[in-house]
Amino acid sequence: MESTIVRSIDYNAYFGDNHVVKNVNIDIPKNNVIAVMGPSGCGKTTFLRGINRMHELIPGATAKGKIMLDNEDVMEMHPIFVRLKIGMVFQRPNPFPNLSIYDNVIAGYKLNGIKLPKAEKDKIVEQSLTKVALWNEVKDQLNKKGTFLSGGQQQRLCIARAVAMEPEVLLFDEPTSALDPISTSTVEELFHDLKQNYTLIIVTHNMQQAARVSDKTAFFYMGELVEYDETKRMFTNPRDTRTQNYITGRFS
Amino acid sequence: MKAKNSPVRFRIGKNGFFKGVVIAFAFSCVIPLLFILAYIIKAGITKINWNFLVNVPKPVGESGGGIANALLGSIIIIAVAAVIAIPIGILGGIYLSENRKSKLAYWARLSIDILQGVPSIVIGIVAYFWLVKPFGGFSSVSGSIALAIMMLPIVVRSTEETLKLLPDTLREAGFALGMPFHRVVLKVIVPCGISGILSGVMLSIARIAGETAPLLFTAFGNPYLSTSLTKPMQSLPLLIFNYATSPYNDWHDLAWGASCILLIFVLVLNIFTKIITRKWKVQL
Amino acid sequence: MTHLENELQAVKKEVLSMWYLVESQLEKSRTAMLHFDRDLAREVVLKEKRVNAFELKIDRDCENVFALFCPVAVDLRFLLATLKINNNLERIGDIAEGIAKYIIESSGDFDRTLFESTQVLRMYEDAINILIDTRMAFEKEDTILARSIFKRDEVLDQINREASARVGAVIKEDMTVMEDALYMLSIIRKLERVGDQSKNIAEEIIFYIEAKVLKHQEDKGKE
Amino acid sequence: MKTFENEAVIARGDSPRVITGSNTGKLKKTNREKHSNRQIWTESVFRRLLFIMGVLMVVLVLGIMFTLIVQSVPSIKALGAGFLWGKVWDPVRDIYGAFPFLLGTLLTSFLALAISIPFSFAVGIFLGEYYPKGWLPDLLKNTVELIAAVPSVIYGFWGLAVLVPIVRSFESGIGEPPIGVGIFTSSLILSIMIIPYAASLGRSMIQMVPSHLKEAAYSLGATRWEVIKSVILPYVKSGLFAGVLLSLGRALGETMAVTMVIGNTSGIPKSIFAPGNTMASVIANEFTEADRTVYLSALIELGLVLFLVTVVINMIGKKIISRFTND
Repeated sequence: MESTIVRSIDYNAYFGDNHVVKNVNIDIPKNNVIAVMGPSGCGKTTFLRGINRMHELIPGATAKGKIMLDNEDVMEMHPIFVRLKIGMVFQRPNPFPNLSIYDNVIAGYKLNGIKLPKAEKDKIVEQSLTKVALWNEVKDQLNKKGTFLSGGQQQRLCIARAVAMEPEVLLFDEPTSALDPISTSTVEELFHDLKQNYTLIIVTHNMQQAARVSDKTAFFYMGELVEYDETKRMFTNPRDTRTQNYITGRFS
Repeated sequence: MKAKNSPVRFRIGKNGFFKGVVIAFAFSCVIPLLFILAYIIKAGITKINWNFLVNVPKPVGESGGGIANALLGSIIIIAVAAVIAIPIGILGGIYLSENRKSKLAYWARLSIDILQGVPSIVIGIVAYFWLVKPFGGFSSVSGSIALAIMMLPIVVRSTEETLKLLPDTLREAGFALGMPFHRVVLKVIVPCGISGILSGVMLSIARIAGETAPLLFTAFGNPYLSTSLTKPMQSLPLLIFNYATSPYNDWHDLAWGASCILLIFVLVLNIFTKIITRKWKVQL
Repeated sequence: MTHLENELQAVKKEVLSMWYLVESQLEKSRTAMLHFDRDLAREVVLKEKRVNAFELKIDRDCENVFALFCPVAVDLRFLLATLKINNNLERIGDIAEGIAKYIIESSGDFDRTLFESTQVLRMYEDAINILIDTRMAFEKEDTILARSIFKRDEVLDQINREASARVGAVIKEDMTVMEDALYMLSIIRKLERVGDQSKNIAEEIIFYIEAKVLKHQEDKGKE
Repeated sequence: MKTFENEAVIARGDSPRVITGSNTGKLKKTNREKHSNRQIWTESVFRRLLFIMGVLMVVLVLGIMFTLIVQSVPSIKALGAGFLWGKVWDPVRDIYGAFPFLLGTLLTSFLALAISIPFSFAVGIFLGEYYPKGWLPDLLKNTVELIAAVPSVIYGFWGLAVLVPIVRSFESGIGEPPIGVGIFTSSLILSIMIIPYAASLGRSMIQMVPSHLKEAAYSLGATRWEVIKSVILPYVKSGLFAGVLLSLGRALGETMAVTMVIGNTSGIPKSIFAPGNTMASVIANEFTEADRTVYLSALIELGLVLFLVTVVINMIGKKIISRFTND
C-alpha cells in the first residue's frame, strides 16, 4: 500500500519577479525514489529546495502554495523543523572541512548542540556509515578530516550525515554531477538500499540516471510540471510530446 | 639578416637592462627597513634589562629607571581595545558577509571603507569629544575606545573577506541539517574561516600597538604606574614620542629601549600571524 | 550486483522459463503423437497462449531495460539476442502447437510402424535434445555447446531430405497408411524447422557471448 | 509486514532492550523539538545582534563626521572660507590661517609620493610579473609588508636620530641652512612608509592581467620588458593609479613621524628644505594646548578638512579598485 508522504499543492516559487516554479501539484509516495528531471533552468532544483525551505535562503526568493509533509504544511512550519525531517544532499560533496569523519556524521547533533552519550553517538555513526556502505572503508580512520576522502566517499559521507538525523525524506540535488562514473554508480546503488527506509527525491539533469534509479519520474519544463508518471512508462511511452522530445534529445 | 638581427639584439639588451632596473629598485626598498631595524635594535637592546622592565621612569637628571608604566599601560589599553573591537568587528564582518545585498549592508560597508581611511589623529579628536571632554579628563579607557575604532575596520574587513570566500555549499550543508542561523554561522562558517579572522585580529592589534596619535588626546600619558581605566595612562608609543622629542639623553635611552620592545612586539606579531594563518588554514 | 545486472538476470530467468515451457510443449505433443492422446494435444494448443504471453512479457521487459538502463556491450548484445531468441522460441512453440493440431485433426490412431519407417521418432528425439542443449548453452553461456548445435542440425536436415523418399516408399508399400504417412511427413518438415530455429538461437548465443556474427556464413561450426 | 514482525518480538518480550531503545528514540525526538524551540529564539536574537552591528558601523562614521562638523562650527562662523587661504597662523594674536599647513601637507605628501612611486612600482612589477613564486619573492613581499607594520612613531624617532643629521650635512653641502628637520626630511620618511600600499596593490593587479593577453604579445616576439610596457602597464594603469591614491591618502593622514621631523613652524615654507607643519602635525602639537574655543575649533576644522580629503581620495581609490576587479 503506497501512502503519500509529500504532496505539493499549487506550489509557486519566485526569484524576485522571476516566476521559476509554476503551480506544481505532485504526490510523492513513501519509500519511493522520485527523479525530477528537465533542462537547466527549468525550476527543478528550485522546487527541490522549496520542499525543505532552502529556497528562501537566497535573497529575494519567495514561494507560494502548500507543501504537505505527513499532512502538515511545510510552509507553515519553522524551517528548522522542516529540515530536521527532510534531509538534503548537494551537488558537490560538502563535508565540513574542519570536522573529522566521525564528527561529520553526527554533525547534525553536534553542531545543533544536542548532547548524546558517547555510546549512542558511536551507534549512530556506525549505523549511518553502514547504511551508505562507507563503514568498512573508513572505520579505521574516523578521526581523519572528512575532506581527505575521495569525491565519491565524501558524497556518501554527506548522505550519512543526512541519514544520521533520521529524516523521513531525503532530497538530492544532482548528487552525482561532480563525481566520476564509478562513484556515481556506487551512489546510485545506494539509492536502492536507502529507499527501504526513506523517501528519496532526486534532481538530476542526467535522464539516464533518472531512468536507472527512480520508480517515478517528474519532468519539469519552463517551471511547469509537464509529466509525472512511472519511470518505465515515461521512458517507453511518454504522454507529452515535450517529454518525448526531451528524453529523445530532440529538444530545440 | 644582420640588419634584422641588430634591432632584436638591441631589444634584448633593453629587456635585460630594465629587468636589472626593476630588480634594483625593488630590492632597494628593503634597505631602509633593514637600517631601521638594525639601528633600533642596536640602540635599544643594550638598554633593556630587568630594571628597565619593572621600574617607572626616574625624573630628569637621574640615570636608570624603566618603562614599566608604559608597558603595563600599553598592555591594558590594547587589551581593553581588543575586548571592545574584536566581538563587534567579527559580528560586523559576519553581518556584511551574510547580508551581501541589503541596503544597510551597503552603507555599513561604505562606512567601514571610510573608517579605514580616516587619519588616526582625527579619531583622536573625535574620541576626545566623545569620551574625554564629557567625563572631565583624560582616561585610558577613552584611548582604548579610540584604538578600538581603529581596529574595527581591519577586523570587519578581514572577517568579511574570509567568510565571503567560503563556499555557499557549507552554509547550505548546515541549514539542510536543520541548524539555526546562529549555529551555522558560529559552528560552521566561523570555524572554517578562523585563520583569516584571527590573522585580521592579530594584524589589527599589531597596527594599534604602535598607534600614537589617537592616544595623545585620550590616554594622554602618565609618568607614574597606573592601572585605573579612568585615569590617564602611559603607553609605549606615547612614551617614545614624548621622550624622543625631549632634549634629555637619559630619556632618549628609555625611548630607544621602548622602541626596541615595541618594534619586536609588532614584528613578532606580524610574523606569528603569517605562520598561524598558514597553519590553521582549514583545507576546503 | 548492480541494479542492471538484477534486471538482466530477471530477463534471463524469464527466457529460461519460457524455454522450459516450449520444451514441455514439444515433449507433450510427442507423447500425444505416440499415444495418440487428443486431450494432451488439446492441452498443448491451449498452452500455446502462455507461450505467446511469455513472448510479449519478455519483449516488454527488454524494452524497459533498454529504455531505463541504456545497456552497452555485453548487456546490449544479451538483450538483442534475447529479443531474437524470444522470437525463435515462440516459433518453436507454434511448431509444437502445429503438431498437436495434426493429432487433433487426424482421423485416428497413427500406424505405429510408421514411427520407425519414417524415422520421425528419432528425429523428434533429436529435435528435443537439440533444444535442450541450446538452452544449456544459453544458461551456462557455453559457446562450444552452442557450436555443436550446427552439426546436429545437419542430422535433422539429412532426415528431412530423405523423408520424401522414405514416405514415398512407405506409401508405395501400403496405400492404406497414406494419410498417416503424409502427417508424418508434415511433422518431419516441422521438426526440421525446430532444428533451424535452434540453430538461429545458437547463433544468437554465440553473438551475445563472443560478439561474433555467424549468420549467413557457410562454415560456421568449423572455426 | 516487517513492522508487524518487530512488534511481535516486542510483545513476546524476547528483547526488552528493543522496547527501551524505541522509547528513548521517541523521547529524543521530542527533546529535539524542545531544543529547537530554544534555538529559534536564539536565532532571532542573533539576527538582531548582527543587524545592530550593521547599524553601529554606519552610526559610528556618521557620528565622527557629525562631531567634527559641530565642533568646527565656531571656527567656520568666526573665520569663514578665508580660513583655508589665510597665510598666517598665530594663535597668540588670534589669527588662524590654514594655508601654511595645507601647503605643508601637500608638499610633503606629493614629494613622498614622487620618491616612493618608482620603488613601489618596481616591487609590484617584480613580484607580479618577473618572479611571482619562490622563496626570494616571498621574502621580499613579506619584508615590504613589514615596512607598513613598523609603528610610525618609530619611523619618527629613527628619522630624528639618523636621518636628520644626514640631511643636515646634505643641506650644508648644497648651501641651504643646515636645519635637518623640515619638509624634505619628512617626505623621505613618508616615502619609505607608503611604499607597501602601492606595491601590494600593484602586485595583485599585475597578477590579474589575463595570461592570454601576455601570451599574444610574446607570440609576436615581444621581449618581457615590451610586454610589461605595452601590455601589462596599460592594462593595470587604473589599478596602479588607485594604489597611488591609497598611498597618498596614507601620506596625507600620517601624523607622528611627520610631527617629529618636520620642525613645527607655522610659517609658509620657503623651500622644500625649510621646516614647516602639516595639518596632522599641527593638530598633534597644539590640540592639548588650545585654550580658546576658536583656537580649538580651528584645529578641529583642520581635522575636518583632513578627514574629508582622505575620505574622498580613499573612496576614489576603492571605486577604481572595485571596478577593476569586477571587470
